[in-house]
Amino acid sequence: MTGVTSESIVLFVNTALLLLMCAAALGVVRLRNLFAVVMLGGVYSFLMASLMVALDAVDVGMTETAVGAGISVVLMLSVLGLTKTREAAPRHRPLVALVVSAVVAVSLLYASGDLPPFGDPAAPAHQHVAPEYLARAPVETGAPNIVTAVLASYRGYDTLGETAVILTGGIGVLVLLLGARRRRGGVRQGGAGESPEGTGAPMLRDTVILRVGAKILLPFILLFALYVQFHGDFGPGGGFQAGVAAATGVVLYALVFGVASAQRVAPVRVVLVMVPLGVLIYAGTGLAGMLAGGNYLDYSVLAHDPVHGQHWGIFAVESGVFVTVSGTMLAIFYAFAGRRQAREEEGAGR
Amino acid sequence: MNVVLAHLNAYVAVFLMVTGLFTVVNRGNLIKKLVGLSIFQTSVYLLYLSPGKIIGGTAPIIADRYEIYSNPLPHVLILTAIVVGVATLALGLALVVRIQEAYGSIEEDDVHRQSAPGEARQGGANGGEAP
Amino acid sequence: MIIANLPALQVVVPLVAAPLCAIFRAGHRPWRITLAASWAAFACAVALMRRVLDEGTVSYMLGGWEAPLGIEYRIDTLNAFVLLVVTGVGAVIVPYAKRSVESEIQPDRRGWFYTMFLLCLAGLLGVTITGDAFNIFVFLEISSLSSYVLIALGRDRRALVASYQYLIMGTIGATFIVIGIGLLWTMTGTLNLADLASRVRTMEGAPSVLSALAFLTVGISLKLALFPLHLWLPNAYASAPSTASAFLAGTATKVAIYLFFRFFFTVFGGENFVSKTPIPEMFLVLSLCAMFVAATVAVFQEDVKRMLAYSSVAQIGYITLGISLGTQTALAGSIVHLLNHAIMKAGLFLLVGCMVFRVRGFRVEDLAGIGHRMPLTMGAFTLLGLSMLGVPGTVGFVSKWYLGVAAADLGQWWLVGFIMLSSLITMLYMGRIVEVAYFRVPSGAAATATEAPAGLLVPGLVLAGASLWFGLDTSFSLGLANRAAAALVAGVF
Amino acid sequence: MFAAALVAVLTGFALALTRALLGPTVFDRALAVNSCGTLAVATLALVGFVTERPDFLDIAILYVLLNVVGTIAVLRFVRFGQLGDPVEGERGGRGADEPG
Amino acid sequence: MSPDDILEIASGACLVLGAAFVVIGALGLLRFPDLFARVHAASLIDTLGIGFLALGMGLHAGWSQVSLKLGFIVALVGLTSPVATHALAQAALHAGERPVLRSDRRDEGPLP
Repeated sequence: MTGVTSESIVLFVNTALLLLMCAAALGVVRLRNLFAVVMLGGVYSFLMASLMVALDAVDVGMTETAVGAGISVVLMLSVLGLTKTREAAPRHRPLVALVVSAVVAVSLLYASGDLPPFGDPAAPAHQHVAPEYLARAPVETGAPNIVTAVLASYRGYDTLGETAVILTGGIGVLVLLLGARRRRGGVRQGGAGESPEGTGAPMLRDTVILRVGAKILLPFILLFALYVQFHGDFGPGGGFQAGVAAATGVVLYALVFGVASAQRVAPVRVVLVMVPLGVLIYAGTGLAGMLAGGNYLDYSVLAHDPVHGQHWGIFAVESGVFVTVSGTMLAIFYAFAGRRQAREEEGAGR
Repeated sequence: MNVVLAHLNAYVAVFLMVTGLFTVVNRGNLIKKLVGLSIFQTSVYLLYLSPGKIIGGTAPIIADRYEIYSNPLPHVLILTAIVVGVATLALGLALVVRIQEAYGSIEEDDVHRQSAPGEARQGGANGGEAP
Repeated sequence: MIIANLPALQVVVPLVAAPLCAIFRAGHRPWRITLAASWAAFACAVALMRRVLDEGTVSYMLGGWEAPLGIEYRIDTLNAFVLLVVTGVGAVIVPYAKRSVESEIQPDRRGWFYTMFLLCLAGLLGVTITGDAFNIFVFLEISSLSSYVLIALGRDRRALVASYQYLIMGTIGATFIVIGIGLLWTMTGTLNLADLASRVRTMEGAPSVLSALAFLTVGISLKLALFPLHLWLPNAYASAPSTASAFLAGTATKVAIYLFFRFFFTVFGGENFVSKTPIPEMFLVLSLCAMFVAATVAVFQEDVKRMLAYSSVAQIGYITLGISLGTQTALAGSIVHLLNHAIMKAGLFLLVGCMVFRVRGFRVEDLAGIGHRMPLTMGAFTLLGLSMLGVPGTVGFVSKWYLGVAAADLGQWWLVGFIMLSSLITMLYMGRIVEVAYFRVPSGAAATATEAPAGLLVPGLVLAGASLWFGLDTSFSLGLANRAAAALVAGVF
Repeated sequence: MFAAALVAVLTGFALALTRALLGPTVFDRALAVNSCGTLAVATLALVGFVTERPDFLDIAILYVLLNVVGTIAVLRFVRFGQLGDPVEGERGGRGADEPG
Repeated sequence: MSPDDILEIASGACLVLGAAFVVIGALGLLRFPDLFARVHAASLIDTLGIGFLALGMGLHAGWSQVSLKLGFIVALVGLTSPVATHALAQAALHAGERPVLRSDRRDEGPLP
């Protein structure tokens, strides 16, 4: 395949995916059955993931995949199970919304005339900083995947912040959904909502194919998560993607065999420790660099050879990310999936 | 490459942004608002990633066979942005669940209608939360 | 080693303490960790300020990578000042938090509450100290997400709605900021603020840069609750737990204002920005609207915390007024008012928390006669109220004086009139509380109330004392503010 | 050839998406979305080949693995209306729960 | 013609075949009258479509890690999709969806 056709194909794929995304987004916005919205949201997400890969952002594509295919769908559906799936007809007049949207659109379109054309190698963004990363990162960190090198080392501090964001979100969910057991019986009244058909129905575990399938699949997912984690220096992947994948594996187990069984595999107590532990690992690696005489998060001083030190540092922080992300994703799932039961217990206690 | 195609990514990003923002402002369903917010956030991914692409370039994973690589910096930034988006979504959903439990509805109008009376005279004589 | 790594420690200390709180959740340990971390952060800020005064701008390369490649911490007088304000408010509030949290938060959530508090602190400090545009966004989100949670833990179910509203508005704001930063990156290829500044100034008038400025302005305005975008703030501050209200009111909007200073003056260059966009005029109008409309709304509030929240919106108007004038004197006024507002709003919320602790009511009427039952609390409250009015001898006087002088220098005497007029409205709502507290007969719970426990009362008194101290000894507040304002006007970073 | 296949797959995607948007029942949408998932895998793989970096199949694999979980979640939701353990049938279901 | 050329041609043929199945399946998904007919069309994509596409890609790549991964993908899609669609159809039947039969069509015909 020659370069020219490859380029035009990329352009074609780019255009096609963009248009499909617009259609999916319109569908998501227009539909009022929230269950359908969630499914279409999934389509939107993997269109986005494909587009990211077409735009050469393989690591980002993998992240969007990990998030969009598994965990978002699961989260949204858990919430729909606790609320309701039908959106009321809009009663607002759209004037305010239209004005706000129009202003944003105009000011961005105004800017877009100025932006460099798509794919232009001469664009200013490609002249500064980025070429330095491409030239120096493989030499200085030993990681062929520049994104991993920049993520974990050059801009490692952003990633520490990112891990802290996950911690914040995770603990926020826990505070809101787990801690309420012994309190405020008063809030429950109107909240019971429609009881879903057949809560007493057998679980999915009674489907033999699924049970066997889940048992085969679970080790594969965990194994693949490890592969994504450790292959992150050389290919797309890293702690975040691996963490989400591992957590999704346990979620699969929970969906088929029940949350209670999953909690015997991955106990709540362990998960709750994992959530903050990863941030500590990450921040601790930074402190180790400081103790070894470098700046905060300087990995070069961690070993005699700077490249070696970088290697260890990147490994350590990626593990930290993995621990926090997998713990948080699981904790969030437990919190949402166990909410009904928590409220039921709360009711029984009164 | 004509003008539209050259800026198509930006136009679509704007379209998605506006779609999302419109949903957030206009819709009353709290879950739908969060969905709109997600679309709004994802449009930013396009805004960052599209200028990072170089035609004829390849993914920024160094190998001997390639010379031109796309810009790795936006990839790093958007990875962070995705994570922020997920955390925000999860937190928003948790709030929605709690609001459903406390108000029995996730429609903005219902919730505000229940909140409005006694808004200012909370506590004291009226004796706390009493719908 | 500690001195060399001070800039990193400033943020890392609370950031490490936060997960520790989440691991050791039982008993008083989270509070002790929080206390240690917040005081350590304050010590860091003091030491940093000394370093900045000695050496000038301090630059710290995280990961040891030089600036545009890695993330840089860059601290000048303005940063250091804001860091000092934020950590100071944090350090004063944590002792208060112990009793307050015990009375407002369920036992099994307390550890997590402190985790969120520390993350919020770390996020705010990270936004303030960093010299990297995208890093601002990341830490802004840490602080925002944690403040959504802090607010949601508030007194009743309306806290949930307030938190949700804030989440939506806050996320839109943050996304706007990201869009602005993205446009800047697309046009320059860099994210480092100092590097951006040198490149952006060569491309003034470019549509993309103007658009970036617009997005940043709207995004930051959402975060700081500039007048028409303030709708999330009253609900959020009114329903949050006392500790969270006081902390957020004292710090969160201040950090957003700092971002305005940084982007408008350092990155876009003051002159450039002031002369060539309609933003100063817009800000002038919106500031005046905030000063009058929000203050008038505050007069009619029944709920004391809501009244203070609306008053926050009004007070922010003074600070943005200084930004819109753009002269060195005006900016110095703004910066002092930032300090003033942080001290008095945190103090007022703390003192209201004390009264609520005893009276168990949030309405103005519930405070009837409380001035006689809780004289220290109400005395400090009155003092802070006077500072908000701008009575000579308090720090509020200094800031309003400078704003007035700046307006007069520009020949805009009518603005001086407006500033004085809006102080009258402030007097209306603060006066209402004071009147009720001193000149009504105590009723209900207020009749038997006594001073709140020392742990709750002392932090409020300290802040009241601080407002008096900084009003009398202006060398700290004004000296630093003038230095910072001079650097801003010169566009030096 | 890869290009032609990619065009075909994207066309198929468009058709399936149309079905997902048209409905009419929620099951039609679920079916169409499932097909979209399969086609997304094909797209990811083919884009890898077109850009001559087929080692990025990792993303497709991750997608397939995780999509299973998403699909099962959807099935569970369709069957039970929620994802948590059933609450009312708790005691009845417990017995069957134990052997695993 | 060298073995390589033959492989290339075979690969191309498989790709075209797979592409054809995908398009046909998707057309059926869109055009067929009821859910149960659409299930059949969809299964065409999940099995033959993706199978031939993967075969085509695998022949191009030769014996390597890539073809192994492709095989894995095909196996997974082939395993999970039928289960999912089957469960879906069952749920639909349970929920009261009925296949549209030719007799129904005739009844429906004259109606507007």
